[in-house]
Amino acid sequence: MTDPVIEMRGITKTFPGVRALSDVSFDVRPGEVNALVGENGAGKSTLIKILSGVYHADSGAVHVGGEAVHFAHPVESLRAGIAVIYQEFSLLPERTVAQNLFLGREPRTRFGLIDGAKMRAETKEVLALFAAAGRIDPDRTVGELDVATQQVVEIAKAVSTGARVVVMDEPTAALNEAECEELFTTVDTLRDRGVAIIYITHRMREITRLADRVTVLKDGEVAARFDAVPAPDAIVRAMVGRDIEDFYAPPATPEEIGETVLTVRGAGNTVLHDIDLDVRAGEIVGLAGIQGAGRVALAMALFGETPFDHGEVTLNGAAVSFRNPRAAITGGVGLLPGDRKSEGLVLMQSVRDNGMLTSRAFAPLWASDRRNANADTGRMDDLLDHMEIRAASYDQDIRALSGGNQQKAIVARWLSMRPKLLIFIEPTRGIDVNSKAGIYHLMRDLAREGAGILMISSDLPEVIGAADRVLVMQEGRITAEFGHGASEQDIMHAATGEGEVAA
Amino acid sequence: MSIAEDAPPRKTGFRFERWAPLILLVGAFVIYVGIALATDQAQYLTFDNLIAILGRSIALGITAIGQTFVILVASIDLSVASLISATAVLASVVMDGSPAMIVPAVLAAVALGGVVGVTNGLVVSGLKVNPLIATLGMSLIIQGCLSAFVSNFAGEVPEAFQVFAYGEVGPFPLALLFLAAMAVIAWAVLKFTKFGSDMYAVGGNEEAARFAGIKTGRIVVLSHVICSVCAAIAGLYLASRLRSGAPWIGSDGVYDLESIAVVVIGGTVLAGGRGGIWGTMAGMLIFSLIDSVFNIAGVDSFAKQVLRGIIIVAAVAFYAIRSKRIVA
Amino acid sequence: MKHFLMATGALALSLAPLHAQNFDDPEEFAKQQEQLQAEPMGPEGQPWLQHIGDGMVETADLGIEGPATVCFSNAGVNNPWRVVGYTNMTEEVENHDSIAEFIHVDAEGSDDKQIADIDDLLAGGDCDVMIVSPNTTAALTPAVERACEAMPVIVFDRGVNTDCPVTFVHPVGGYGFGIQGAEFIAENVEEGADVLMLRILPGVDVLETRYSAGRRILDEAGLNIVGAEFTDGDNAKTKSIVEDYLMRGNIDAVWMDAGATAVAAIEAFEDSGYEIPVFVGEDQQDFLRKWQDEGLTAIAPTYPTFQWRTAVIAAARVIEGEALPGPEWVLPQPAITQDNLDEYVNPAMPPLHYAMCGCEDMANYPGAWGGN
Amino acid sequence: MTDRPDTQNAKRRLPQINPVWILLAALIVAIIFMNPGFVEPTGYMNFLKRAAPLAILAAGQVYVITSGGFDLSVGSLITLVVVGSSMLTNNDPTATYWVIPVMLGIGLGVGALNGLIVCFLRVPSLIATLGMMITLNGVAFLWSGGAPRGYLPDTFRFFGRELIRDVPLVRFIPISVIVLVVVVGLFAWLMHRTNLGRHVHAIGDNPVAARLAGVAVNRVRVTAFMLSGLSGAIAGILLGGFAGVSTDVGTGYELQAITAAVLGGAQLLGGRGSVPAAVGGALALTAIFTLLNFLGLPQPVRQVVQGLILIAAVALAMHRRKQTGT
Repeated sequence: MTDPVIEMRGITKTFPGVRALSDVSFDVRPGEVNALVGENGAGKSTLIKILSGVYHADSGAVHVGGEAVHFAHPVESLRAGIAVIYQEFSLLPERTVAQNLFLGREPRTRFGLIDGAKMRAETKEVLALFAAAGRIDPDRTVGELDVATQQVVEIAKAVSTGARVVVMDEPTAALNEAECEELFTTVDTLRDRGVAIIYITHRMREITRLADRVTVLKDGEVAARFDAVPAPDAIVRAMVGRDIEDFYAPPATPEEIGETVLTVRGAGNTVLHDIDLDVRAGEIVGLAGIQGAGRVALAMALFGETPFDHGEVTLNGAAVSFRNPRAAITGGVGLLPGDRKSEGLVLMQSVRDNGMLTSRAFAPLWASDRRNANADTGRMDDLLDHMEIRAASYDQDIRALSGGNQQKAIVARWLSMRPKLLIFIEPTRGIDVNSKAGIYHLMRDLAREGAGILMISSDLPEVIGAADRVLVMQEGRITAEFGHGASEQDIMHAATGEGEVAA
Repeated sequence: MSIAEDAPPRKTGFRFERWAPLILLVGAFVIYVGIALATDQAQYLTFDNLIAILGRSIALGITAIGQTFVILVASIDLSVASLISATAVLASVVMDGSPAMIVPAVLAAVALGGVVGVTNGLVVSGLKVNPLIATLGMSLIIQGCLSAFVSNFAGEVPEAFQVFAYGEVGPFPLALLFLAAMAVIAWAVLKFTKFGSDMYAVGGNEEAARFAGIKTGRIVVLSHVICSVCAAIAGLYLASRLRSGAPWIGSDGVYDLESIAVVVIGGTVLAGGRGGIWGTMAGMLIFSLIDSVFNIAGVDSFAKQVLRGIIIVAAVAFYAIRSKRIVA
Repeated sequence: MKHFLMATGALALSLAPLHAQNFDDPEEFAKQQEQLQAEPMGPEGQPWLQHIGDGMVETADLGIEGPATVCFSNAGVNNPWRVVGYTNMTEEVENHDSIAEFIHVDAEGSDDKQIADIDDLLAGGDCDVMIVSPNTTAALTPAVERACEAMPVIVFDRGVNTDCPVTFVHPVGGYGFGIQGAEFIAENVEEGADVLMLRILPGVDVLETRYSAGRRILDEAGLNIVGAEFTDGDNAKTKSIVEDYLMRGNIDAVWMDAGATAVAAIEAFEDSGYEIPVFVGEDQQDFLRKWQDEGLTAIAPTYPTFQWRTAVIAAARVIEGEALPGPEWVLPQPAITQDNLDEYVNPAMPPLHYAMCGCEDMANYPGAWGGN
Repeated sequence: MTDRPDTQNAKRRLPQINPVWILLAALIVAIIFMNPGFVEPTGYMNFLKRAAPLAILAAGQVYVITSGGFDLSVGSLITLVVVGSSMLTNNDPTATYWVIPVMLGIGLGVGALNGLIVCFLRVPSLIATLGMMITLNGVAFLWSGGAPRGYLPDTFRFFGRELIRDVPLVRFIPISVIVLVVVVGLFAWLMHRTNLGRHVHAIGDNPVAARLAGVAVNRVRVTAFMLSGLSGAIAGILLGGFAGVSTDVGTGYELQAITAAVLGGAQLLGGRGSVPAAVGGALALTAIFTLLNFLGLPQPVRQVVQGLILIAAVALAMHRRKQTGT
């Protein structure tokens, strides 16, 4: 057996207030795939960011090729042969495929100019490793490509650096079945060429298909290490490590489910087609699907941000057609955006101001703090207390709070509005495990009080555990529906249109 | 998952932004021809006249080429107008009528441009001062220093150097060919050099650029240097054209705001990462054509201002109205 | 090499006087002092047709036939003086049948733009005669030289460093302006009195010469100049500056190089509760009215806007082939004094109207100038 | 995992004095040192009277800056107001009573137009208000034909020129200082005590989040521009009153107003801003100019000092922000 190309020992990393990693050891050898699995917030991303030099470990050592390294900057890890493919693409949409592939290290002619011909040729060469090669013109701008193809370009970019180690962070999130298969072939090719691969996922099928070894992280610690791929159950046990029933709030009983709140019939727009949907009071409807399937588009259509251009929507018995979020909120719809930083929070404002953003938005502009119809600061403080938001003071900037507390403040925003339909997009993304349960119970409480809830999540166990009913979307259509307790396998199958997933 | 992430890929084929400067330019030209014919002044439609129009805004064109570079990296430069005055005065004082001093004067002007550019770049990328404020401050400093030393035309540009502004090669003014050459070089730099490619990366997504190992600070500084050197060249051109330099020629020409307007009308976005030189050149020609249209139509100079303000806003709206982004 | 250096040195020396900004030229000072006293030639009561000095140029050989197109490259209409002047000009054009068409291009105060404008006119304007009001002297010289090659050129207000134009129309000049105001102060205050000098901007030739002449006379009269401040032509700033000086000490007289902010300066005295001292303003109506209402001891030297009429008259004479004063057409530069103040105050005219416009007898007076 | 709860919050949240007040205090001490007469009512009341237009302008500008934009059009707006008032009053003292509301309406209208162009034509405010600046200048000239046609009657000039005499303690109070206090009080209350102010902050901080939270982003943004326009009109009325008619009254005021707001710690591109601090910035800027005047330093030096202070203020703010990790 060859020596590990990467060896991380005793890595500990603390963010103020949160211990993200404690004493984690991890290694990967040339020509193998080490699957790094764990729930959201288990510490996978932090570990990778330490490896690539984005973060610095508080203690512990990183060895590359046997030598201790201290990367101060991602560039240094790149030079050392470690290429990371992040979930958020780092591609420039205005530049061509070739320009993106060789960003920062363009081949030059002997006059020092960029060698466009060579760049194009090498791009073709690198892309040839992928089944998608035929579809990709090196001169197309990346913004014109679909998400799956962009993913291929992102991987090709890593490969083209001649990396010894490639880190893939949930690379199949946006891919359909055929594309997944292409990706697996690519991973095989890389492995055969002696590249070490760290593969982050929580899909069992990918682990079985690809992994040589499996490392399970939970709550910032290594929960299990397998030198061969074990039975999926063993991995799940190690990952979750607790009774699922406790973690998620109990599902709705039939008595708790009431009248239909939302009915959509035959609605669509440029991205969505033939949407039929019912949400009843008191139930949580999960919306699953791969990235680009149109789940967020559906949420934004219901919320009036990118409205439907045909079809019928009925809310609480009245036909509605919301042209913007304000209209939707007036009509009784609320939405928690998926990207807290860029869509949810006003970071430089106080916790209280964030919580009161919506209620103030519907109070008169000129109303003062003291005379606010439905935006009373005292009531908001009580609400924040009730939700147990941890902050030194509600006057402090919200940016200083943890993800979970930030999310609670956004939920608080909607509580005072009493929406009939509340849409959660990725409600627990980037939130530590302990806070997650809090959010699930909060959602359930809202449902019990009579709201219909639509939850969009890419975290399948979450969709299954928290929702009473799961709808699956694919290519802008709702393609399947499952009751509570559906398996990951079924949902994945429906989401990708084929294949099988173990769970 | 953000809104954008879940959106379908952009449609391929006709890309409006790419052609918008040309559409605007053609529109401006059609209006020019139309007005000339409508007012029965066909004499304005000759080759000589076309050349005169092309040559109207050479100083603005040179400055705008530089401005394109800084705007591409999502910065901006408000100090160009003062710098133009400063370099014109410097060059004309150093030359002081002596042909032997042309080379030192040009070097001095370019060096001054370089120093200002480096300072701007370092203040923007190092001290993280908003570029608008940084270069506005720099502009005040330059103008103040300059006015402290000279209050009128100072020095004298020798005949030999006036060739720059007044020389002709065949039917073309030398300065026009010079501008064309600069545009070609700028285009080549953006298209064929690593620096050019890095600039688009820094302007498009600074984070991604840094992760790709691009020294983003250095790119910002360099683009500021290019911008300031272009302004210095514009200053030299004006010194040659006016036969001397005065501390007001930059601000009188409003080269700071006009060069920004030209760049933006040329389709380079203020947020950086998108645009190019030919758009800027189209923007400059649009400005020249507007001026000429005003002249031949005999538009009252106050009405001219009103129209110019409206045209700037309308031209930018022509691109921007299609975007869904919230701007401020 | 040595030869070369000497040659360039000599060249530089020979060019230097043309361009060195000498705003304190005793010869020019004396000449203008004399011109102020001279009896102008030409019809009495029509100063725009008068001239000082007897040089004439013939224009019959220029071969222009009327009616013809006159093109005018204007530095700008960016201040009230130029607005009044330009109105004089357009009204004067109506008086001449020989001017078939009058084309006006406006450089909006930019040298670069004015050069381009002249090039445009040469390339396609079909001009027969060109009038240029240069934005600055040095910068416009090459453009005017090029225009001279194509057609007769008339320059007014500021000059150019070439004698190629048919004539250069201008009033006596900046020294004269400075002299008139400063002499008035010297006559009306005690020796050793405190004088505040208010200036618009540094570096503008006509203003610099006014200041140097004024300063020379005030110094010679033994007056105490408490300060010389730039106001940027900004009323608010002027008022603040005067208020500050009043807080610090006494002022017996105020000399100004241009009258635009005179009323603001007077108000500073009023608002601070001081007597209004001896004042030098200009011929703008607001100042003249204040003068009349408050009974000031004041004078208004002028830089007459009627020269804009003269430029058109010169162009018409060129077309008609008549002789005209040249190569310099020096116009008289009368000052408004207590004696003739009543002739010039006209409440019907706007506050920033320049009274010495010579326009009272024109067809569209006062409407075209904004009067009621 | 980039969310980092900050345990040192308590320390950082201690009441922090805005550096602009320290700067202002230091400048005033220096002025008194140079000119002891400044402690007399004539000294400081004249100072406040002079600073009033800029301070009001800064109070309006800070709305636009906090909402994420710039308003470059206020300088030309001042010119338009002064020229327009002289055209409309046309020497009739009784006209003041309707001309002033009309001018305030023009200010609000220009602001609304700026806001609508930014919101609906999606033109960045830098360009939109630059265009407006050029246009308004042209309109002012076009309206008056290049030179204003009328005097401003004393009734109009009352606000900028008159004093209330025989006031105990301070001897006299200029009307413009009263206008300053009222306007700044109103603007500060709107900014810091009402929903409008919170929303101005929110849309500057994160317009997408604000929109998804139901904030009427466009309405708030237009309102911010309208308040800036209103401040321009008020400043114009004061300036016209103080100094009478001229054609370039407003030149340069837009940059001074932005400088003042920035000195007061307003964050460019939005999210943070304080009306009192912006007014402090305006007073500090005026104090700097006054001081330089007393020192007998010419205009060029003033420019250099203004430039240096501008850069230093922002660089310092960025430095502090980096240190406190916010």
